[in-house]
Amino acid sequence: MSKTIPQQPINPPRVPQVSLLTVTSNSPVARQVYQMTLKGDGVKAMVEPGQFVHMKCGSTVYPLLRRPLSICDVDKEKQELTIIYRVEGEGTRYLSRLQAGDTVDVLGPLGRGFPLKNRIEGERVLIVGGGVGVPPLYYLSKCLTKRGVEVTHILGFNSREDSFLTSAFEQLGETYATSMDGSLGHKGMVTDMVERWAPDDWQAVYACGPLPMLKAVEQYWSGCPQTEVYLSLEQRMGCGVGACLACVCHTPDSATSYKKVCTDGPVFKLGEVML
Amino acid sequence: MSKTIPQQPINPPRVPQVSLLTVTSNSPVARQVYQMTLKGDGVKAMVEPGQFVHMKCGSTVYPLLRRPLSICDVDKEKQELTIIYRVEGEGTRYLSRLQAGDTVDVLGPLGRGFPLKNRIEGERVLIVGGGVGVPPLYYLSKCLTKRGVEVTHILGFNSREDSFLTSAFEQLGETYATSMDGSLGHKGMVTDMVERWAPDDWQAVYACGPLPMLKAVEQYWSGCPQTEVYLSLEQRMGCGVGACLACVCHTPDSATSYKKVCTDGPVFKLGEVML
Amino acid sequence: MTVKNKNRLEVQLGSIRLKNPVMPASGCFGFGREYSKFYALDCLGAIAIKATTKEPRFGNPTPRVAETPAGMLNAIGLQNPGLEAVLEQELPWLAQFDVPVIANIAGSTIDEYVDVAEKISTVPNVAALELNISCPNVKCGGITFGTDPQIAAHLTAAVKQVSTVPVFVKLSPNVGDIVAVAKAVEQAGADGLSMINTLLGMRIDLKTKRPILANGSGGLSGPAIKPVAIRMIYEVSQHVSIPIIGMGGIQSAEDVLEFFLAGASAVAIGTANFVDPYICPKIIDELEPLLDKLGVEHIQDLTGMGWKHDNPQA
Amino acid sequence: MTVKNKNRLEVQLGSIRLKNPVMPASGCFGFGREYSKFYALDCLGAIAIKATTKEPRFGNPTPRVAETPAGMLNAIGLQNPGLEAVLEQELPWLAQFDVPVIANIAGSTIDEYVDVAEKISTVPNVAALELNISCPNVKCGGITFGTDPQIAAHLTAAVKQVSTVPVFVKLSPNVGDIVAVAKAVEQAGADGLSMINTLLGMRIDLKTKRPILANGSGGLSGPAIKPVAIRMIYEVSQHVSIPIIGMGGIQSAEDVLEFFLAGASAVAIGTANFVDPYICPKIIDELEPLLDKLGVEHIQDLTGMGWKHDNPQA
Ligand SMILES: Cc1cc2nc3c(=O)[nH]c(=O)nc-3n(C[C@H](O)[C@H](O)[C@H](O)COP(=O)(O)OP(=O)(O)OC[C@H]3O[C@@H](n4cnc5c(N)ncnc54)[C@H](O)[C@@H]3O)c2cc1C
Ligand SMILES: Cc1cc2nc3c(=O)[nH]c(=O)nc-3n(C[C@H](O)[C@H](O)[C@H](O)COP(=O)(O)OP(=O)(O)OC[C@H]3O[C@@H](n4cnc5c(N)ncnc54)[C@H](O)[C@@H]3O)c2cc1C
Ligand SMILES: Cc1cc2nc3c(=O)[nH]c(=O)nc-3n(C[C@H](O)[C@H](O)[C@H](O)COP(=O)(O)O)c2cc1C
Ligand SMILES: Cc1cc2nc3c(=O)[nH]c(=O)nc-3n(C[C@H](O)[C@H](O)[C@H](O)COP(=O)(O)O)c2cc1C
Ligand code: FES
Ligand code: FES
Repeated sequence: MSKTIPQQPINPPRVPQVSLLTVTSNSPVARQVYQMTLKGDGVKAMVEPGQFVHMKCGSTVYPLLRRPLSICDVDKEKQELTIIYRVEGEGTRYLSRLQAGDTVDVLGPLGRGFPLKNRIEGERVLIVGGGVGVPPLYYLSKCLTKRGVEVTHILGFNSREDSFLTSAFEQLGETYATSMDGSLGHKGMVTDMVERWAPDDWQAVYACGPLPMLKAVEQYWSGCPQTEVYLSLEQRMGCGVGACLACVCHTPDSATSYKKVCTDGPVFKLGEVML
Repeated sequence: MSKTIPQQPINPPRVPQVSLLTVTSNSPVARQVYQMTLKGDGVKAMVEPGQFVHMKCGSTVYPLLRRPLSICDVDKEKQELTIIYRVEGEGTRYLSRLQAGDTVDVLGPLGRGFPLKNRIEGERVLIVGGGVGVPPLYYLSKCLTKRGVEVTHILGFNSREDSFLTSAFEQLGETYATSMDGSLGHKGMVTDMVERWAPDDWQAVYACGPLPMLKAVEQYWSGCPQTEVYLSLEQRMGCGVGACLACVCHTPDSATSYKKVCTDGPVFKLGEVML
Repeated sequence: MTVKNKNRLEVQLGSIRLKNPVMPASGCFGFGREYSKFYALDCLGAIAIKATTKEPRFGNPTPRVAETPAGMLNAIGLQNPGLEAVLEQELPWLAQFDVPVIANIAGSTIDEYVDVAEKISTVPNVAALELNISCPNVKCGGITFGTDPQIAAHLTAAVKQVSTVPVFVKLSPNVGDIVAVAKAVEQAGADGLSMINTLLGMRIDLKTKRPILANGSGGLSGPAIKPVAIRMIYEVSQHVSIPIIGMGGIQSAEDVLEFFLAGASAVAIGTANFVDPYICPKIIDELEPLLDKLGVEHIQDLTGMGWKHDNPQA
Repeated sequence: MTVKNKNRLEVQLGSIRLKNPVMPASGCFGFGREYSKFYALDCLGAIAIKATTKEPRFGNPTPRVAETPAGMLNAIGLQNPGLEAVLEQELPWLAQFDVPVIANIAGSTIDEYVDVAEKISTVPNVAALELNISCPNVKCGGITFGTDPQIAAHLTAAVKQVSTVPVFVKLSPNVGDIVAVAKAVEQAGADGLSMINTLLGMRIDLKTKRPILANGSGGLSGPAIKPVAIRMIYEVSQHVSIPIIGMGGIQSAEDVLEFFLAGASAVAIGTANFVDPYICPKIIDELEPLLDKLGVEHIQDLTGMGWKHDNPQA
C-alpha cells in the first residue's frame, strides 16, 4: 500500500444486496435525530466506510422510493449496522417509529466509500463533518484509527441540541466541535476551525456535510495537491444503483461528462466532480 | 312497545364520533377471516345492532379511504367492540396485522341498524346470514334474546373452513348452518333452508349477506306483509356519513328518489329500496 | 417573529372576501348538512355545494367509487336534488351559517347552465358561481364543455350575462393545454378559476374482468393528483390575472401553502373530508402556526411565490 | 383447472414474439448494465433502453427527482451517451443476453429522429423502435411532438420510411384526446403503441418556496398514475388494431393483468425497479400462478377482456 498509485479506481464496485434486517434498537440521540441498529446477514458485506444503504420505509406504495442513509458503524461480529438519521419527511418519520424486532428492507451496501488503502500508520488526517453528514465519518474514523492513522475531527452542528456522536469521536482522536449558536464548542462554522491548520498539515482530508461546507473545503485545499481530499456528496436519488440518472453531477472534462453520486460516489476525490 | 306503529322512522340518526380505539385482541377465526376487539371511550355510543364503523386502515394516504365494517358485538361494561372481517385487499390486510396495543382511528357508529323496538317477548324471529354478512347478526341476536325473543339462525358459508361464530349463535337459539360444499351442515344455500318454514311462521326476519341471498329473502317474503323483514345492504362507500352519494340505491317511489346505504341504511325494511 | 394579526388568513378572491381560504370542494360535502353534525360550519372560509342542475338527477349506477393508490375514483354522475330543491331547502338551510356559498352548477346545454345561474345567483348567501364545465362522468350532449377553449368561453360569457355574482370556472385537467382554456374563459369574463377537477381514470377488477365502477371510468381525486394540480395552477396562474381556487389532493396545512405558492388564492378540500370529517377545521387551525414557522405574515403573500422570482432562494 | 402450457406467457406483439410480456420501461433501466448485476437479463420479455438521441446529452440540472403520494416526479431530461456510444458499446453489450431490445429514441427535430431510427434499427438485437414523442421534460424546438396528432403522424411516417424494424409510438397522457393521437399514428403506419409516458406534475418546497425539481415541472410516474393509464389504454385499444405496450405504476402481477384486461398486449415496468431491483423477474414468476388462480390459460387471452362484452360477468 503506497501513495504512488493514487489514480486507480477508489474501490471496485460490489454487487449490492437486498436483505431484510431486524431492528435491534432505535432511539433519539439529538433533536429530531435517531440512531438505529439493524442486524442481519446482509450486514457482512458492509465493510467500506462512506458507503450507504437504500432503505424501504414501509411495505406500501407510500412512501414509495427508498431512502439513502449512510453507514455510520458496522459491527461485523454481531452483524450489526448502525445508521443515524434526521427526521425530515415521511420516510425518516416511518423509520423513527420502528421498534426492536421490526424488519426493514435494505438495499446495500451502495456506492464507493472513502478509500483507505493509501493510508499508513502515523499519518495525520483531518475529518470534517457537518450535521447529518457526520454519521459516515464515524465508521471511517474507526477504520483509520485501527490502521494507526492519527485522526483529528471537526464536527459542526447548528447547536448543542442537534449534536451527536461527539464523545464517540473523542475516543478516536482529537475532536473539535462547532455550533452556529455557540452552545457547543466554537461558535461558527466548521470551516472557521479548519483554517487553524495549514492545508498541508494533513496527509488526507475527508469531508461530508452541507454543500457550502464542501465548497469551502474544496477551496481551502484546491492549491494543495499533496493532500488527498475526499468529499462525500448528497443528491436526491431514484434507483440508488446507477440506472435512472437522477443523481448525476458534472465533471470538469466536458459539457456532457458526468458522474453518478450513487455508484461513482458518494465519495469523490477533490476535483473529480464539480460541486 | 307495540306492533301498531311500524311506519315510524326505524331509528333516529345519531352523531357519529371519531375515536382512537385500542386493539385488545386480533386473531384468525376462519380462512382469511379475523376477529378483532377494540377498546375505548368511543364504544359506549355503539348500542344499536346492525350499525357499522368506518375504520382508517393505517395513518398514511395508502390505503386512503376508511373501510366499513359491521359492529359484531359490543361489551358496554368493558367498552369493547368486536368486529369480524375477511381479508380482501389492502385495508383489511392492514387490519389483520394489527396487534394488541395498536390503535385504530374509528368513525362510528354509523347508519341505522336493525330495529328492535317492535320486538316483544315470546315472538319468533328468523335471522339469515351469509359469509361476512353474519357478523352484525350476532349482536342483533344477543339483543333480541335479551328481550326474550325466540331466535332461529340460518348461517351460510362456502365451507366449514370459512365458517365462524356458529357455536356462539347456538348458545342464543336454534342454529342451522349451510355450506356450498357440504362440509358444514346442509349442503347448499341458506335460502334452501329458509324454505323449510312458511313465510308467516316468523314475526320478523333479519337478513345480511350477499345480494343474491337478499334477493331470495325478498322474494320469499314479498307476499307476506304480516312479517317484518329487514335487509342489511352492502355498498362501496366514500364518506360513510351521507355526503358523497357513493352508496345510493333506488327506491320504488320515482326515478330520482333514492336512499343512502350509509345513513338511511345499511338496514332497510323490505320494499323500502330496490335491490 | 411575525406580529400576530387577526386577519392573517383572510383572502380576497376578486371581489369576494373570505375569512380564511379553506372551503370544502363541490361534491364532497353535499350541501353541508352531514358535516354540520361534526362541527359548526361557520368556521369555513366558504362552502362549495354539490353541482346543481335544473332538474333532479339520480346519477350513475353503483358502484360509484373505487380506491386507487393514494387516490379514489368516483362516478357519482351529478346526482342532485335539482334547482328547485336547492333554492327552497338547501340554500335557506345553509343561510343559518355565516359562510358564503359557492354554487357549483352544471348542465347538459348552455341554456340549462344559464337558467340555473340566473336563479341561483340571486340567492343572498350565494357569493359566487362555480361553473362545472369539467365533470368527467357526464357527457353533456356529446361534448365536454371543459375541453374546448371556445365552447368553454362561450358558456362563460352566456352565464356572465345573467349572473349577479362573480363567476368562477372549474377547469378540467383532462386537456392538452389548460392555459388555453384558462385564457379563453378569462377573456370571456370569468372572475376566477377553480382547478382542478378530477383526472379521468379507471380500475378493472380481476375477478369480474370488468371496470369496478358501473360507469366504466371515473374521476381520480386525492393525494395522487396533487402534483398534477400544482403543475397546472403554477402554469395557469402565470398567464391569467383572475384568482384561482386550488384543489386536488389537499390533506394538510402544508399542502394548502403549496397550492398558494403555485398560484392559488384559496383552496378547496374534497376527498380528505371522507377520510377525516374534521379535516377542514383542522387545517384552518394549523395554518397560522405554520405561517409562523415559515415566517410569513399573511397567507395571501404566498400566492404565486413559487414562480415570482424576487423571492430569495433558501 | 387449466392444463399447463409452456408458452402461457408468450405474447405476440405484432410481428415480434416475446417469451413473456414483461419488460423494463425506458429510462428506468439504463441500458441494462446496472440490473444485470442483480439477475441475468435473459428472463425478461424485452428491454426498453433509455431514450437515445443523436448526440450525447447531459440532461437537466439536479435535483431531478422528487417523491409524491404513491408516485415520483422526474426531470432527467433525456440524458444519454448519444447514438454512437449506444451503437458501439451498449447494444453490443446487451447482445450477450437472449432478449430483444426495444430502442427508445428521441430528438429535437424530425431529421434527428429519422437519423437515429435508420441507424439503430439495423442493429441485430434491436427488435423494435419506440418513438418517444412524449417526454415532458424536453421541449423539442418549442413543440412537443406527442400533443398534436398531425405532427405525431408526420414523425411516425418519416421514421417508418427508414426503419427496418416495427415502430412503436410512445404516447403522452398530457393530451385532451389520446384516441385522436393514437389513430393518427396508426394511420401513419405505426406498428404499435406504448402508453403511457409520465403525466406532467410539480412539487413546491415550502422552505425554499421553489419547485423541488431544478427543471420546475417533471414527469409523474408510479402507482399514482395507474388508473389514468388503465383508462387511456381501455379507450385507445377499442379504437386501434395495433398492439399496445402498457405501463404506468405497475408493481405486481395483478397490475400486469389489469393492463391486459384494459387492452395491453405486453407491459413495461418503470419506477418499480427503483423500489425493488428484482421486480421484473419477480412479477414474471408470479404471472403463471396468478393465471392458474383466475383459471386463465394464456395471458394473451386477457387482452381487452375488460371491454369485450362476450366475457361472462362474474
Ligand atoms: C448518499 C446519501 C447518504 C445520506 N446519509 C444520511 C444519513 O446518514 N443521515 C441522514 O439523516 N440523512 C442522510 N441522507 C439524507 C437522507 O437521504 C434524506 O434526509 C432522506 O432521504 C429524507 O427522506 P424523508 O422521507 O424523510 O424526507 P422527504 O423530504 O419526504 O423525502 C422525499 C424524497 O426526497 C429525497 N430526499 C429528501 N431530502 C434528501 C436529501 N437531503 N438527500 C437526498 N435525498 C433526499 C428522499 O430520498 C425522498 O425520495 C443521505 C443522503 C444521501 C444521498
Ligand atoms: C355497511 C357495511 C358493512 C360491512 N361489514 C363487514 C363485516 O362486518 N365484515 C367484513 O368482512 N366485511 C364487511 N363489509 C365489507 C368490507 O367493507 C370490505 O370487504 C372492505 O372494505 C374491503 O376493503 P379492502 O381494503 O380489504 O379491499 P379492497 O378491495 O382493496 O378495497 C378497495 C375499496 O373498495 C371498497 N370495498 C371493497 N369491497 C367492498 C365491499 N364488499 N363492500 C363495500 N366496500 C367494499 C373498500 O371499502 C375500499 O374503499 C361491509 C361493508 C359495508 C358497506
Ligand atoms: C365524490 C366526488 C364528487 C364530486 N362532485 C363534484 C361536483 O359535483 N362538482 C364539481 O365541480 N366537482 C366535483 N368533484 C370534484 C372535487 O370538487 C374536486 O375538484 C376534486 O375531487 C379534487 O379535489 P380532492 O383531491 O381534494 O378531492 C367531486 C369529487 C368527488 C371525489
Ligand atoms: C427516471 C425516469 C426516466 C424515464 N426516461 C424515459 C425515457 O428516456 N424515454 C421514455 O420513453 N420514457 C421514459 N420514462 C417513462 C417510463 O418509461 C414510463 O413510461 C413511466 O415512468 C410510467 O411507468 P412507471 O409508472 O412504471 O414508471 C422515464 C421514467 C422515469 C421514472
Ligand atoms: S440514483 Fe439512479 S442513477 Fe443514481
Ligand atoms: S358513503 Fe358517502 S353518501 Fe354514503
